[in-house]
Amino acid sequence: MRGYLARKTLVYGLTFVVAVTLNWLIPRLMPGDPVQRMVARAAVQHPETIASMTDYYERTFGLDLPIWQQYLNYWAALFRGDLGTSVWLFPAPVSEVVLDAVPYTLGIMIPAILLSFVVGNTVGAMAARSRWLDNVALPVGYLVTAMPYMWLAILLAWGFGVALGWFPVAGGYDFGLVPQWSWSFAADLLQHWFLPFLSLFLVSLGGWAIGMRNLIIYELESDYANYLAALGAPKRLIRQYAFRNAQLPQITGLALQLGTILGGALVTEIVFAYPGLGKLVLSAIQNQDFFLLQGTLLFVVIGVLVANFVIDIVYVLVDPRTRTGLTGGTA
Amino acid sequence: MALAVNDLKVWYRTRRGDVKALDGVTFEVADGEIMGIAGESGCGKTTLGKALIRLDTRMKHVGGTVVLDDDELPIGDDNAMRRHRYREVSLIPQYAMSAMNPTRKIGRMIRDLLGAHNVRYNDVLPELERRLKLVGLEPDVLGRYPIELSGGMKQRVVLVLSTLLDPSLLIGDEVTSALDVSSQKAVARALVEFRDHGFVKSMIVITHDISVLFQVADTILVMYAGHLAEKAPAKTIISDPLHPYTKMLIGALPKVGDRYEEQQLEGIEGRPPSLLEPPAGCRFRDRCPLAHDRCAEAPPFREVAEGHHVACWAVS
Amino acid sequence: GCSGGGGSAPTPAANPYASAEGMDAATELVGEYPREETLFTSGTQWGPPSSWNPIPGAGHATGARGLLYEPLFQFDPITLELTPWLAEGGEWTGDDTYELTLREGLTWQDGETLDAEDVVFTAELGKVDAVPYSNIWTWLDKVEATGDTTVEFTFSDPRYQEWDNWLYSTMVLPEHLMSDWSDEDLLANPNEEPVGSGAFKFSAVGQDRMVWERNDDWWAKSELGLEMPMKYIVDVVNTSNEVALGLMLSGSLDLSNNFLPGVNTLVDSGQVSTYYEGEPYMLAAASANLIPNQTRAPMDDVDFRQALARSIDVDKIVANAYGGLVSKAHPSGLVPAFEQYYDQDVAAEHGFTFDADEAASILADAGYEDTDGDGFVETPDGEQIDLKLIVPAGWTDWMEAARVIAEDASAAGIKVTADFPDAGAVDDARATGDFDLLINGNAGISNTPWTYYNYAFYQPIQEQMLAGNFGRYEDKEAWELVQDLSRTETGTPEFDSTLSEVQEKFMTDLPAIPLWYNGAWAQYNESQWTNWPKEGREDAYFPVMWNNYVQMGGLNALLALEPAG
Amino acid sequence: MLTLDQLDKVYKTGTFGTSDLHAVRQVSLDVQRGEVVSLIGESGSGKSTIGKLVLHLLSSTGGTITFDGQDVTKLGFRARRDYYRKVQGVFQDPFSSFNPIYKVDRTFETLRRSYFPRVSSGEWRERLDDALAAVTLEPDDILGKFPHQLSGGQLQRLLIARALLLDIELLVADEIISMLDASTRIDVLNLLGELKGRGLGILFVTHDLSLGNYVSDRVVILYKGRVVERGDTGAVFDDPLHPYTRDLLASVPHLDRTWEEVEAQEAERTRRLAGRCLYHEDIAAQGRSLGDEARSVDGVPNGLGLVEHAPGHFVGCFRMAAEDECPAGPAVKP
Amino acid sequence: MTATQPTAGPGVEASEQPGVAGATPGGPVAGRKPGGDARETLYFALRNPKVIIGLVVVLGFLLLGLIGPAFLRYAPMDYAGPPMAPPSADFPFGTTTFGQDVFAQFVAGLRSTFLVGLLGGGVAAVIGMTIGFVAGYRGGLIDELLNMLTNVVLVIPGFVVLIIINAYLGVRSVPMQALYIGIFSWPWVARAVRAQTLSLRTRDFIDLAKLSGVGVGTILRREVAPNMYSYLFMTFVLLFGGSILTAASLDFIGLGPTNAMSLGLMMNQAVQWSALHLGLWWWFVPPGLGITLIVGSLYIMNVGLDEVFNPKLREM
Ligand SMILES: Nc1ncnc2c1ncn2[C@@H]1O[C@H](COP(=O)(O)OP(=O)(O)OP(=O)(O)O)[C@@H](O)[C@H]1O
Ligand SMILES: Nc1ncnc2c1ncn2[C@@H]1O[C@H](COP(=O)(O)OP(=O)(O)OP(=O)(O)O)[C@@H](O)[C@H]1O
Ligand SMILES: [Mg+2]
Ligand SMILES: [Mg+2]
Repeated sequence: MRGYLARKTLVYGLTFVVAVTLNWLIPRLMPGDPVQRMVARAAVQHPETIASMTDYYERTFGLDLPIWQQYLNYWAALFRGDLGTSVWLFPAPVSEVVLDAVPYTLGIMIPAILLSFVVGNTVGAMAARSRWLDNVALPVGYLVTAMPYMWLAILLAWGFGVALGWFPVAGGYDFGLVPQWSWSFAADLLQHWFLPFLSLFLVSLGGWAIGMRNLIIYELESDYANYLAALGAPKRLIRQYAFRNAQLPQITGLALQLGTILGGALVTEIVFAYPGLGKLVLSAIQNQDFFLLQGTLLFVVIGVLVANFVIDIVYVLVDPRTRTGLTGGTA
Repeated sequence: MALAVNDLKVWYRTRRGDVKALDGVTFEVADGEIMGIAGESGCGKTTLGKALIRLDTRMKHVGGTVVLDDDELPIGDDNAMRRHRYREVSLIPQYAMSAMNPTRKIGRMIRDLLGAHNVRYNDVLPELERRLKLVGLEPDVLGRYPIELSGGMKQRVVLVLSTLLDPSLLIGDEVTSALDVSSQKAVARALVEFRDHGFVKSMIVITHDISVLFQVADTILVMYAGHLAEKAPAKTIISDPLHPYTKMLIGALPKVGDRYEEQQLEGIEGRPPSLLEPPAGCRFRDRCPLAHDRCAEAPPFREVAEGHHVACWAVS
Repeated sequence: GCSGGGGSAPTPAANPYASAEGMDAATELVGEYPREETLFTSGTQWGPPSSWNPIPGAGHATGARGLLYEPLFQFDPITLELTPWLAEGGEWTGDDTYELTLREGLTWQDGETLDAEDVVFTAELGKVDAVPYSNIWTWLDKVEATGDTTVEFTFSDPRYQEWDNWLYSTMVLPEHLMSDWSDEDLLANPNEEPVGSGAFKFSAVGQDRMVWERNDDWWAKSELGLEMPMKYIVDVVNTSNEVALGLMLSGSLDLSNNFLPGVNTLVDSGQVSTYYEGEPYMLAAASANLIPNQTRAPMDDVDFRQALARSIDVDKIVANAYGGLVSKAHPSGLVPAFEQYYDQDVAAEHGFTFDADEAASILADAGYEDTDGDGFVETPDGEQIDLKLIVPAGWTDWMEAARVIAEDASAAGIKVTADFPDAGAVDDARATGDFDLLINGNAGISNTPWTYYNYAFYQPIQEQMLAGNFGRYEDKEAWELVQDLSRTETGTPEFDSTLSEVQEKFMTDLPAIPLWYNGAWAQYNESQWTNWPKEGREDAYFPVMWNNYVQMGGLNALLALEPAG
Repeated sequence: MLTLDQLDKVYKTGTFGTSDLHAVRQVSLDVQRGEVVSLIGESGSGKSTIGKLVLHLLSSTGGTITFDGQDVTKLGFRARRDYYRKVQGVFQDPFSSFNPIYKVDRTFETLRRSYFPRVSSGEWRERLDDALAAVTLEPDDILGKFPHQLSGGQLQRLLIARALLLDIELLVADEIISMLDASTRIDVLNLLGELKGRGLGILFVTHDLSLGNYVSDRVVILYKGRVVERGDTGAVFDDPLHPYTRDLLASVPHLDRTWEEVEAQEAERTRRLAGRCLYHEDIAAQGRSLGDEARSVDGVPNGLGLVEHAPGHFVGCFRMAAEDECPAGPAVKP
Repeated sequence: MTATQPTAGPGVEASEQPGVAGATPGGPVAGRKPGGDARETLYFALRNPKVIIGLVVVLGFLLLGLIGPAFLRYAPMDYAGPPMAPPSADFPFGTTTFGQDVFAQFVAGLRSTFLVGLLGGGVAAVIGMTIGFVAGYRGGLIDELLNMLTNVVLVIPGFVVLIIINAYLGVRSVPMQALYIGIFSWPWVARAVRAQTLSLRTRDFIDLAKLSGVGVGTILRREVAPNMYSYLFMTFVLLFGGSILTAASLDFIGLGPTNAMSLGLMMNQAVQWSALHLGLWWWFVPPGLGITLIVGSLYIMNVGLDEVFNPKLREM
């Protein structure tokens, strides 16, 4: 287990470094110059004014130092939790902007991932035992999985929001409300949350169901299942075992999927104008706010890394095979 | 009489037709008897073992009966069979290495399995531990995962687990094949011991290694291409086989003293017939040096001496 | 939830940004903005508000200029009148002195008096380079408070047009709060506890909204008898057209100040209303110009520019891309508010209109011919012409328009393709001159036509062009004319004649090709608030709350609203 | 002809090869022309690893392999091809030795393309027929078929025929009969015997002692990657010296004696030896002390060699000192 | 990159589980019936309704995209008819706010969609397979490094990176987009291929090929890869669908090709021009439905293929 975790940690550490470095490179590689943006925004024309403003913003964004120092400073600032200053939302600190958006994204992602995982796996397991259900669930599952995230979101917004008017189609909570601890506010929050959540939930659902169905079929064919059956174990017990074992690859799959789901969440947020990271990323790009983009991406990467790490720990807990030190030799 | 199999036919469904893997076999296994089954690969040994406990989805029961302790086993009916499994017929599978759920502790799995048979784990725990000791395992294996055990250990755990409810009949399929000689010996001996202790009444041991059978079995049944060829006490099969196939099979086995330079053994020419459309009559006909016209008709499996059955026209 | 909640004014927490999002600070606030006392508006704010510092020209919460801080004068783009606001009045007491009188009883929201010192402080801030209006000090000599309410400005080079502009576009700042700001603060201090003098105070802020609360101690209540009808303004951050439209249709939004595609059909069906009942529905806010980069061939050739201008069927853009929501631009480039300044004779003689045949003949006369038979003309030197028209990705109406322009130009034999880089890339290209053609609408409505021509002819050509003349048109004479215009007082005959000369220069040289007018996008949902500005109404003000437009009618439009029912 | 000297193989396992698995330790042996040498040991004792080292499918971590005086551990791609003209291998699983998606002929085609690009089709066919005849296969029964259409015995013989096409001098046969049926096994064994008669040297890897005994001239007993005993087949089988060898022999299921009978005989031998360690005794008799040689790696002494207890009959030991307990265990468990 | 992984069969995920590498249950290699059964495969493929349905739908759309433009009166961008017209005989899918023919756009969009699928899937397949082959076959340090690379790319949220690359390079053409997508969707392929290669590498026929003096490249090409064709094909099908979905997402958020029509772009424009609120459902329903049907059919076809290649599933 130690070896397993050590290896994972190494991968995560490496990914982190790569991600941070890539991140740091973004504003330096992207076309357009943040300083220029700030100056241009002021729409001044005076040469001296331009020069002094340019100077000022260069200092503010730390772009006046030698490149290696910028890189080191970046790391140092990172550990202080300082992600720089937003260009678009100047002078708001990026970390604050990002932190404000994070709860919304997590708020739709975590329930959607967990619920779709649980429900999907359950449906898949059921499909694996019933031919009827299989014939229905499988094609439906595939079609749902094949839907572009935003299209499902658009349809939901159109159907439940525009046509039926049951749910609002924009914002995190009603514009007439002030955030507070109250039932009416919570209900409103929930109402705004529901459609983005639902679209993400639905799209992820099919994949899990199908994966589970296939895995269970494999598991039911496995030796231990046959042995249990030969010893007169009821189908229930065998299914229970198969389900449990089939969940392991599903959990790994979950780790693999995180990035993708996140992409979906971003797009979904955009459709529903939900004030999460997705909208932030898009705005950052549209406004060439590299520092915000940088910060958001970093946050996202760290989020995915942490989630992956958690999944790996969970994995160690549920799969004894990881604990025996049988980390794969190459043979 | 513990087990009586009468004209049992079990076939595999395939796209190209039925594979007649078990095509009318009749034999008995007495109380306390360890019967070994030997034969070339693909002759139906495993099929026979499975037929007695659980047909898989591709197998179909075409005919014949199996009577265990005066009860007919409903082998074609999976649900009805469930009642008989484990308590009456039990199995040590060919794949003992992977027979246990990799993600459950062994004790937990036994508890679940016993629970499914309405037996309280704690009631049998002392007996379980006693038997584990008997096969040289510490009771703490119950708290371990299968992957933490070596092959021989797993094989022995499966042996204990499979016989925990003292079944009348235990079927062991290639129980020792994957093991090193020393583990092989230990497991084989444990089998005999279990019979001696009365944990199981009778046993069918399937292996292609006849020398192991010679060590553990009371009687040996030789199969050929879905048919029975010969059944006799182990010593007799080794020293006085009657069926030409058995003779050639035994003759092809080098003993530890044999050397190529001194005495060249001979194999059996040819291959067994396809079981998809097996030829009528004696299935060994094509490879048999004694074959004659009569062999176009299937020879009956006759008792030619006390406890010695042979299916060959050439044997009187 | 507790509604109503009059009384205790919320004290903004140290970091208002956190306070609105963090639930704890919010307990002090009202739970819900009562619908009948709240105006919901959108289309002005494109990102989470993050600054309330009115000094930089942009980047602060919209409303910081106008609602929170106030200028000396207001300007009405419909009547073209400058009305005293914080100022009681002002006049030129000499050729180069201007005397300004403040009203009595002006107060800051924290109770301090707003007096002449604040105005002097504001003007002198311009001496700091980084302050956007620092250029006034190239022609302003000195500022002096001559009394509590009087200020005297002395000019080295009086530029009347530009001065008027300064008077209504500069916010008077509180000296007692900002005098200790460092030069850097002037640009970068988010001013999170803003204290202005205006009708509204900072109330709350969120990712997706800015909330203003009525300043019940507003000086204008007693001084001018003005009463804001709404207690709150919730300015919803604009995320996209379709979101805004959705909110608008559901009645959650009273005023939307952005382009809502297809809104013409909704006006026709009575779901929303606009300034005009029919086409063009909106007032014009600025002209959208096709900017040819005149440092590159063949855009440096005026004949080519003339031909290009004539090849574009603007009516098609107006009808199809905009659904009639805009109107075609006058060849002078001036918005219809300046209709009185249009020199129709010049326009008749030099102005261009869509005429593909004429475009072709101009091209042919100037030596542009399709020598290689690819359907597109080459330069007289035989060089291939392959121009790229850039428009920011995501600016859907302009993208569609650009496609039409490219199509039309190509049909006339000028090979143009539309390309949609990021907004930032377009900005960079524009600033550095690394483009062939682009569309720009930076010069909006103002107090004077001078603004537009200043934008079109601006000199000198610098490495980076940020305020105008993006096409880098070089002509000394033209620039002199524009400067003369600036130095001339409105209403004088010299002003009109100079303006005519400038217009002629503009139409003959075409430094920029005016195409259509970007609308002063404003659509109203009248279910909560009525008496919106409409054509023909007496008190119809320019209904736009954009940054720098509040003092150009937005505030008055608000004041005129009445609760429905 | 083939000589292994102090051969070592360490597998790197774990992330970036952080942990070692010492699979073969200090193995020395030799194979002469016309001789079958059996490598015998339990699973994991390193038999296959040695086979693969000889075939240059693995690179060794120490020691030398010489073939006719030439060190073959460091051959380049080209030199290796020449080496393979003389040395070939056949492996345990006949079914996995053929690519299941191709007809069996392809194995020969590959060989031809590599080694006999200039041989005409007709001549090739002739050679092929000869080789097949040598392994008693009918070309018509075999060629043009897929591997799953043939029996394991046929496939194994095909592989031997493939080796024969090259006119080889040494064959490494790794458990070539363990997957075969009793009835076909003996044919393959007999074939080996016949090849030996033709002057081929064979390194025969097996865990089955009765088979090892049947064809081989000399045997090498491996335990945990080390040679514990080595000598003429007869000598080793009749008079096993090392406790591990004796344990192995006692565990073999015989066809003519029961385990009880074998054990009785073994117990007799144990009594006779009375816990003596021949290796240490011999070392002491030579007047040597183990000293530095007894350095241990993973609890297994590495430097310990073998002593020649009887002419041509070598024995090794796992104990550093005669009093230690033998890691291979007592010959027969009490 | 979207939603493909969970359907990639258990072989994929299981491969990273320590201790079970190579022992994946019924992975394509293990589950595949050995031996030149191309005909049998075809037999099952042509009788598998899932394969047939999937293939028919995909090919139907492909055909429409290929030959459709020839029969259209309007180019996708032409202001062809009255604005906002609902579906009619003239305009089967209605018109946009500008009066463009939605059907013409749809047909043009299909082309980009297939191009993106083909190119993006192709690039990802090539990279993934190359890395998987090399890592699996070479082993050792190279494997560790490539594995590390794979894991790093896997963990980095590809979509976000894609957004950035797209914004950064600003080259907005369909092939470029496909290229970027391909560059970020290979890791799971590499993993899966590596696992398969690992298990194939230990097969004796690889050693035998080496003994025949065959070089590494040839072995990979002629011995390893052909054994995985079925698997590689299925992988490609999944990548194809995934690329289409990813491209649609990119197009939708405005990072699509600037001078071409695509289904994602249609949705983007529909939404931007308020089709939802103006009730122009015919503008945004067809492109999404088209993508869903194409990708869904690909997925269903993939299940069908899985069943064809994998007898165990066929039983279900
Ligand atoms: N699932 C199946 N479908 C079709 N035929 C099968 C199936 N399983 C086994 N058979 C065929 O049935 C026959 C008997 O197989 P069985 O497994 O009983 O042989 P066996 O004697 O146990 O062989 P081995 O010694 O190799 O285990 C063989 O010819 C085999 O090909
Ligand atoms: N490629 C490899 N990487 C790491 N360890 C290996 C590798 N191949 C073999 N080993 C290990 O080396 C040791 C010797 O293996 P080898 O295959 O030589 O044994 P063997 O005697 O042939 O066993 P068997 O009878 O099971 O074939 C074993 O512990 C095995 O696990
Ligand atoms: Mg079997
Ligand atoms: Mg081996």
